Amino acid sequence: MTFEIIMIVSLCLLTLSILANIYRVVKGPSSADRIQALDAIGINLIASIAVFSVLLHTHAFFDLILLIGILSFVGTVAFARFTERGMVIKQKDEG
Amino acid sequence: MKPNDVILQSVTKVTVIIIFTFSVYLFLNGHHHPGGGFIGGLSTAAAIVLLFLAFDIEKVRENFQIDFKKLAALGVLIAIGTGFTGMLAGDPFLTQYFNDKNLPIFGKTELATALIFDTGVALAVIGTAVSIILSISEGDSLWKR
Amino acid sequence: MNNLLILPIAFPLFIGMLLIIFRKNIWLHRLLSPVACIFPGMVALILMNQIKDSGIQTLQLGGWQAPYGISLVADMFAAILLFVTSIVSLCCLLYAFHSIGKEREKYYFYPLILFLITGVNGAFLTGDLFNLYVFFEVFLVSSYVLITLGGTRNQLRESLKYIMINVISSAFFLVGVAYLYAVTGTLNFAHLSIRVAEAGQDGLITTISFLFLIVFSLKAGLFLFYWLPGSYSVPPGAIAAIFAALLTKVGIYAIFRMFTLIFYHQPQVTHMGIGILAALTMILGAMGAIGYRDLKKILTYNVIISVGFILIGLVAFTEQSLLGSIYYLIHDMIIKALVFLIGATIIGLTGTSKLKDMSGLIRTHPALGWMFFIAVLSMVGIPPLSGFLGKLYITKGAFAASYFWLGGFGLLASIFILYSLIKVFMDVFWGETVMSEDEEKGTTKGVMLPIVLLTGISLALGLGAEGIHEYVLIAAKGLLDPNQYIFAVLDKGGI
Amino acid sequence: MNSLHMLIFIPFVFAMAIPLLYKLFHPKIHLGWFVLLIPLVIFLHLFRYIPLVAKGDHLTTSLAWLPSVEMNLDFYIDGLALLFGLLISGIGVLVIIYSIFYLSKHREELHKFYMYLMMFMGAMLGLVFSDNIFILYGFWELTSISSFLLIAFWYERKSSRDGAMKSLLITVFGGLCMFAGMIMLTLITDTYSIREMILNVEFVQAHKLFIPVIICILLGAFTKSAQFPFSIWLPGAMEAPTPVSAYLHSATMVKAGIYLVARFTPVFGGSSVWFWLVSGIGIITLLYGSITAVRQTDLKALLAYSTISQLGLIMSLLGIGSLTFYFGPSEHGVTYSMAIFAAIFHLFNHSMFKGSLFMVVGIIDHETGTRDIRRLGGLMQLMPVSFTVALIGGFSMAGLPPFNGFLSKEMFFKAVNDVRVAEIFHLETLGMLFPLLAWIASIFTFVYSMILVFKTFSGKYRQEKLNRDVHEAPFGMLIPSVILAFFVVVIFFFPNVFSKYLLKPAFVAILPMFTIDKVDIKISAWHGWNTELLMTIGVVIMGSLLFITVKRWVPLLKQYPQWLTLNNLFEKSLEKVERYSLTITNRYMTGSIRHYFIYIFSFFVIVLAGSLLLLHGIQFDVSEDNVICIYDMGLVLGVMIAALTVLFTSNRMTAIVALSVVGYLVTMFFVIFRAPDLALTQMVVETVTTVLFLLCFYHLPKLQKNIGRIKFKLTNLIVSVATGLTITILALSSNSHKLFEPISYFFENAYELAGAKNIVNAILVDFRGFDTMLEISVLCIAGLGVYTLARFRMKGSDHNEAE
Amino acid sequence: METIMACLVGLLFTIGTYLVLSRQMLRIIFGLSIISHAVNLLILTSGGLKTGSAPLLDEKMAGFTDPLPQALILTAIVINFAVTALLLVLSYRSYQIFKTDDMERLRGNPDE
Amino acid sequence: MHGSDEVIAALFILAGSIIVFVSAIGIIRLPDVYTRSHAASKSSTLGVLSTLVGTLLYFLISEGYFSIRLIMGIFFVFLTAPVAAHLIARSAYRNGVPLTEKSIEDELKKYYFENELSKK
Repeated sequence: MTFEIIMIVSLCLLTLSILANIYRVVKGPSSADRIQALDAIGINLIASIAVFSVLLHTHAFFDLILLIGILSFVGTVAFARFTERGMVIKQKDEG
Repeated sequence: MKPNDVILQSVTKVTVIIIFTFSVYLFLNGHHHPGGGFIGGLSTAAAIVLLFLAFDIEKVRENFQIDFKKLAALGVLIAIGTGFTGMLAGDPFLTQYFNDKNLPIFGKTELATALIFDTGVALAVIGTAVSIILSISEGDSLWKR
Repeated sequence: MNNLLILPIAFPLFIGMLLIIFRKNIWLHRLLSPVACIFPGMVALILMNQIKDSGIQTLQLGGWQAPYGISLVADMFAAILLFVTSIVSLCCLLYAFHSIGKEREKYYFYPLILFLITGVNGAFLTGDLFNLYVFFEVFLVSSYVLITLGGTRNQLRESLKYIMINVISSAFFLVGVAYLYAVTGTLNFAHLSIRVAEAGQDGLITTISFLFLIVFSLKAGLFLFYWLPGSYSVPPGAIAAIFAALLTKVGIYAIFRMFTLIFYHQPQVTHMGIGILAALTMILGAMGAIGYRDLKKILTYNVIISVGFILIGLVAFTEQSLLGSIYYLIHDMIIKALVFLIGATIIGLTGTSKLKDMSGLIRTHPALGWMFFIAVLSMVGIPPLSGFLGKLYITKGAFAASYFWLGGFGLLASIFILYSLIKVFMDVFWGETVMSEDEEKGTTKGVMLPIVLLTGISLALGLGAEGIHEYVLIAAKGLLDPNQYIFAVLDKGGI
Repeated sequence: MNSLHMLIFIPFVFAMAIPLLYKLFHPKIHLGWFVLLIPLVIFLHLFRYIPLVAKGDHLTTSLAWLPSVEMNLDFYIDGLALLFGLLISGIGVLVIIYSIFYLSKHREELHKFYMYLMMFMGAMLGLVFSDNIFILYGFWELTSISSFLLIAFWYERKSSRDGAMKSLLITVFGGLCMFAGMIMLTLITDTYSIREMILNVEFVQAHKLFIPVIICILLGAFTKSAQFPFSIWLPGAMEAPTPVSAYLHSATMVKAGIYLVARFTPVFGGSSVWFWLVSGIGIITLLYGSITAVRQTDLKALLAYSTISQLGLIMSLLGIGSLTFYFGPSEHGVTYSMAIFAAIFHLFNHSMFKGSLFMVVGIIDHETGTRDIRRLGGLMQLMPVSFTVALIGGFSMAGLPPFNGFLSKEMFFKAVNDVRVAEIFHLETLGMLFPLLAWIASIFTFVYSMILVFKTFSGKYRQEKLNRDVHEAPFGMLIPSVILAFFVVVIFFFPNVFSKYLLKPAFVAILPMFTIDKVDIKISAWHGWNTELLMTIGVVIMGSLLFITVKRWVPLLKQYPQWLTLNNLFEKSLEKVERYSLTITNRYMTGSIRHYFIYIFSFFVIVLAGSLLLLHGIQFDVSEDNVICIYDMGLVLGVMIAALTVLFTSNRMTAIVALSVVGYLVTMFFVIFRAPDLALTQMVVETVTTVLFLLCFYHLPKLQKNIGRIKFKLTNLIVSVATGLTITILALSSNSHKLFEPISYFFENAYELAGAKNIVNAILVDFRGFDTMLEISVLCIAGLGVYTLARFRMKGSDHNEAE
Repeated sequence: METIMACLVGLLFTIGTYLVLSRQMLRIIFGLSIISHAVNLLILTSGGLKTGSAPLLDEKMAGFTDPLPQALILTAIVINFAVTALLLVLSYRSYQIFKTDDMERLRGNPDE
Repeated sequence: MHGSDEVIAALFILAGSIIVFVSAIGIIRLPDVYTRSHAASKSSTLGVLSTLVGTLLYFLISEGYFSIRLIMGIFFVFLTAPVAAHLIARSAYRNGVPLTEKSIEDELKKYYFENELSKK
C-alpha cells in the first residue's frame, strides 16, 4: 500500500512539474523558453509513463517511453531549427 | 556566424540508427505488442526527417534515391495485393492467414500474411510522411519563381 | 460471400496507385483510367442481376462474420448507384481527355479521379458505419485535392472553405459514431438496425440520428449547402461535373441508408425533419437559381434544388415515393453531369460564365444548344424524358403519404428549375450571334462525345425506363424492408 | 402499333426527317410542300373514323411503353377526340399552305420552323387522343414546349424571347398544377385511364381531395386556355410568325384547356365548385377579354384578346353544361346539356373564323408591314378578297347572321338564360349575373369585331403611314383563309350535317348519359322571337352605337393605368422575385466562412438540443463511472490550460507550442486509459503535425509573428458554448444510456482468430484491415495533394481571372 | 471519470469552435485540431474508460478495455493527420498568394 | 509484493520525481532562458533517468522482466537531452534573447558579433 502511495505521490509531483512547464510554455517570454519547456514536458511525460507502468503493472507503454524520447528530440531539434534560422529543413548546406 | 551543426550531426548519426532499429522492432512486434506498421512507418519517417533536419536535403537525397510518393503508392498496392491473394484462394477479400513455422535461425516463428499487409502500411506511411515534408520544403523554391 | 463486391472499390484504387507509380506515362493513364471506370460498372451490372435472382449480396471482408468484421453489402439501391456512377465518371473522364490539359494530367488528375470513384463506390457498398466514414474521407480527400488541382486563386480560396467545413462535418460524423457506439455498442448497419429496433428508437437515439442527418446534410447539400456553390464553381469543368454528379449523391445515399435501415422507427419526427429541410433547401436553392445571372452559379443551385427534391421521396417513405427517389437519383446523376459538362463547354467557348456576356451560340453550336435544351426539359421532368418518372413517383408518393405541401414544393421547384435554366438557354443560345467561330476561346472538339453520350443515356433512361424498372422496384422494396438487408448481412453467424 | 399510333407518331418521325429534306431540297423547293403531306394524310385518315364515331362508338388502341408502371400509349377515339383531331389536322393543312407563302424560303430557317410545327401538331394530336392521364400530361407539356419554340422562332428578337418565356412559364406552371391534380386523381381512382376514372365518378366526388383536384386540374386548363388571370401569355405569344398564331389560337394550343375541361366534365361535373369555377372564370374571362380587346391598336393583339374572350365564352358554356350531371338525364339535364353542345359548336366555329381572321391579319401584316390599326385603313379596294374574308370572320365573331357564329352565340344566350332557373348552387340569386355579363361582353365583342373589320378596311387609305405599296396577297396565302371563310358560311346554312357527324358524337362523348340515337338536336337559325334573339338585337344596336362613338370612350378605357395591367404585374413581380432572391441569397451566402460555420453550428445546436429537450433524450447516470484520480484531474487541468492558451495567445509560436502540449497531454490520456497503440500513434502524429506547422510557418516569414489578439464576439461565444454544451450533454446522456454490450468481446479471442496478441493491432490489420487499407490510401492521396499543392500551379493562372 | 471526460470534450469543443469562428486561417486550423482531439477523446470515452487492462493478450488481468474504439481512433487520427497536412499546406499557399490570413478577406467577390 | 527490494525501486522513482519537480520549480523561478536551460535539461534528465531506472528495477524485481526497451530509452534520453538543450540555448542566443540583468559577462558576444560583421 505504501508503495502505491509513493507512486501516486510521484505521479502528483510529475503532474505538478508538467503544469509548471505548461506555465512556462504559456508565459514564454521567448520561443526558446517555450521549446525548452516543451522538451521538459516530453521528459516529464516519459517519467510519468514509467511511473504509470509501474502502477498498472504493464509493459505496454515501454515502447512509448522510447518513442517519446525520440520524438521529443526530433521535435525539439525542429523547433530549435525553426527559431534559429526560420526554416526547418535546409535545401542545401550553404556552409 | 555559420551554424555549427557538428554536435547535432554526430548525435544524429547514432540516434538515427537507434530509431531505425527501434522502428523495425515496433513494426515487427506490432502483432503482439503495441506498435505495428503505422507506428513503425512513422518512426522510420521520423528518423528520415531527423536526417533532413541535421543535414540538408541534397545530401540525404544522395543516399535515399527514392521517390517517396511512389513508395507510398507501392505500400498501398502491397496492402491491396494481400487482399487479392485471399481472393485467389477463394476466400473473401483481405483474408489473412497465419501459421507457426519452425525456421532455421529464428526458431518457432509465427508467419502471418498480416505482416505483409502491415509492410504495405508501413511503406505507405513512410512514403507519405516524408514526401509531405519534402514537398513543402522543396516546393517553396519552385513556387517563388 | 461474393468477392465481386470488392472489385468496384479495389480495382480503381489499385489502378490509381499503379498510375502514381507510372506517373510519366500519360498514355497509360488515359488507357487505364477509363478501364477502371467501366469495370466497376460491369461488376455492378452483374451484381444487379445476382441481386435480382438471389437477393442482397454481401461480402464479409477478411472472412469475419458480421458484425465483427466489415461487411460490404450490395443491395439493389447501391448496385444501381454503382452502375450509374460508373457511367457518369466515364463520361466525365472522356470529357477530361480533351479539356483538362497536360499540366493537370501530369499532376495525378487521373489517379485522383479514380480515388474519388473508389470512395464513392465504397460509400455505396459498405455496410459498416465507421467504414462509411473512411470512405467518405477517401472521396473527400480526393475531392480536396481535385478542387485545388491547378492552384488558381479562386480554387485556393474556395477549397479552403470547402475543406474546413468538411473537416467539421467529419468531426461531427465521428461524434455521431461515438454516441451511437456508446448506446448500441456496434457499428454494423444491420446490427445497428437490430439493436435500435430492439431498444426502441427513444429520444436519445433519435437525437443521434439527427446528428447523422446534419453530417450527411452537409455532404449532400441538404439545407447546409453553403459550401457548395463556391466550391463547385471553381474547379475545371470535368471535375465540377463529377462533383455535381456524385458527391452530393453520396450524402443523399447515406441519408437514405440511415433513415431506411436504422432510424426508421420515428418517421413522424425524423422524416418530418428531413421534409422541412428538403423544403427549405428547395426554396433557397430556387432563390439562388433564379437570382444569379452566372452560369456556374445557376447550375450549382440547381444541384441544390434537386437534393431537396430527391429527399421528398424519403420523407414520404412509401414504396412509390422511394421508387421515385431512386429514379430521380439516377436521372439526376446523369443529367447533372451533362449540364455541368455543357456548361463547362459553353464557358470554354465564351471564356466567361456571365450570362450577359453570351449570346446566340445556337448558330455556331446547334447540337450543344439542343442537348442543353433536352437536359433542361429532363430536369423539369417533362415526359418522356428521364426526370419524369422520378417526379411522378416522388410526387405521387408524397401525396399518398399526405405530404401535400412537400409534393407541392417539389413541383413548384421544377418551375424554378425551368425558369432558371431556360433563361440560361435563351441568353446563351438565343439572341444575336455575337461571336464568330474564330473568336471562340475554346473548342468543342473532342468534348462532344461525352456530352452526346450522356444525352443519349438520359434519353434512353427516359424512353426505356421499362428496362430498369424491375431493378428499381427491387431497390425501393429493399429500402422499405430493412429485414432483407439484415438477413443478408447476418444470416449465418447469428448475433 | 396500329394506324392510330402511326397518326400520332408520323409528325414526330417526320420532324426528324426534316433536316434531311432540308439538306436535299433547300432552297429548290419550299420545305412546306413536303410538310403539307403530313396533316393532309392525318386529316384524311381521321375522316375514316367519322362513320364509326357517328354511331356513338369509340375505338381504343394501346401500345406498350412502360407497361410495368402502367405508362402505355393508350389512345382512344371518340367524338370529342375526333373533332379535335380533325380541327388540328385540317387547320394544320391550311396553316401550312399559308406558311409556304408567308415564310420566305430564303430568309427563314424553315427546317426549324417545320420541325417545331410538326412536333406541336403531333403533341396536340397525342393530347386529344390519349386515354392514359400521364401520357396526356406528357403531350400537354410537349405542346407548351413546342409552342415555346414556335413563339420564339425569331429568337434574335428580345420580344419574341420574352413572349416565349412568358408562355412557357405560365403554361408549364399550369401543367404542373394539372399534374398534381392528376396525381391526386390517380390516387383516388387508382387508375391512369380517363375512361376508368369516369366510371368511378362517385369515388372521386366523395373523396376529401375532390376540391384540390378540381382546382389543380382547372389551373392547368385555365393557363393553357388563357383564362383570366392567366391570359397574359397569349398576347405575348403573338410574337410568333402569323401562321403559328393562327394555328395556336384558333384550333390548337388554347383549345387544349377546353379539351381538358370537356374531357373531365364527366368526372367533376355536377359539383358546385366545378360549376362556379369553370363558368365563373369563363364569364369573367369573356368580359375581360372583350373589353381589353377594344383597347388594342395592334391587330394581332386585338385578335389575341378576342381569342381570350371567346375561350372564356366556351369555358363558361362548359361550366353551365356541367349542371347536366347534377340533374342527370332529366328534363333539366337535357336543357343544360345544350350548353355543352353549344360549347362544342362554338369551339368548332371559333376555329374557323378565328383561323381565317388570323390569316387575314397575317396577310395585312405581310403586305403592309404593319399591324397597327392607327396606320391602317381603306384597304378594302386594294385587298378585296382579304376584306371579304375578314368581313365574314368578323361578323361571325360578332355573332351576326348569316355566319356560323350567330348560331352558337344564340345557343350561348340561351344557356346563360337557362342558368337562372337552375335554383341550385345559389344560382337563384347569382344566376342573374350570367345573362347580364354575357350580354355586356357580347356588346364589346361586337365592337372589336367591327373595329377589326372596318378600321382596317374602310376609311381612308393612308399611304404615307405605310412604307410600301400594298396589293392583294398571293393566291396561296388567300386560299386557306378563303376556305375557312367558306366553311363559316356553309356551317350557318347546313349546321346539322356537321352536327350529326362531328358535334353530336363529341357531345355524347362528354355526356355519357345520353346515347347518340336518343339525342335529337336540331340547330336552326330561327327560333322565333325569343329572349336570345332580342338580346342579339340589343347587342347589335348597342354595339353599333358604341362603335360609332368609339373615339369618345376608348380613351376612357385607356385611362386604366399601365402598371396595373396583368401583364405588367406579372413582369414586375417576376423581376421582384428575381431581385429579392438575389438579395436574400447574397445576404446569407456571404462567402465568409465564419458565417457558414455559425450557420452550421447554430443548426447543430438548435436541432440537437431541441430534439434532446423535446424528445426527453437527456439522461444522467454516474453509477457506471470510473474513479477519478487526482492525477487525472491534473491532466484535465493541463489540457484545459493549454487549450485556453491556444485560444488567447497572440503569438503564433505560443499557439503552436500550446497546441502540441494539448496533443501530448491527449497522449497521456491514452496512457491512463490503457491504449498503448493509440498513445504511440498520437505521439508520433502530434510531433509530425507540429513539424508541419513549423514547416508551413517558415514560409510566412514576412508576415508578423503575431496573429493578433483574438477578438471577442458575443455571437461566437454563444455559439461555441452552446456547441460545447450540446456535445457534453449528448455525451453524458449516451454514456448513461449504454443499452447493449459492445461487440468487442469477440476480439478478445484475437490470438485464436488472427494469431495476434495485440488486439488493437489485430483489429487494424485483420478484423478491420479494410479500414486500414483505405486509411493509408487517404494518407497517400493527401500526400499527393500536398505535393501538387506545393509544386503545381497552372501557368498564367492569375491572369485570366478577371472576375 | 466519464463525466469529467465528457465535460472536457465539451470544453475542448467550445474552445475549438470559438477558434474556428475567428478570422485567422491559422486559428481556424488550430480550432479544427483541437476539435479532432476532442473527438478522439469522445470516441475513447464512448467505449467506457479504465475498465480492465490494455488490450494486449499478454496482460493478465480481468478483462480488457474496449479495443474497438481504440482502433477507430487510430484510423481517425491518421485520417485527421492527412487532412490537417493538406489543409496546412493549402493555407500557407493561400497565405502566399493572397497575402493575408484573414478569412473575411477571402470571401470571394459577391456576384453581380 | 512489498518486498524490501521493491523499496529501492520506489525510492528511485520518488527521488526521480522529486528531482523533476525541483527542476520544474527551477523552470518557473529562474530568470532567463539560459539559466532555465540548466534546470530543464540537467536536472530533469537526471530525474527521468532515476525514474526509469526505478521502473526498470521494479519490473526486474517483481516480475523478473528485464526490459531492453527501457535501457534503450535511458540511453536515448541520456544521449539526446544535452543536444537538445544545446540547440535550444544556441537558437535562443542567436535569436537575441536577452540574458538576465544579473548576468555578469557574455563571453560569446564578441565572437558572435565579429562573425556577423565579417559576413556583411
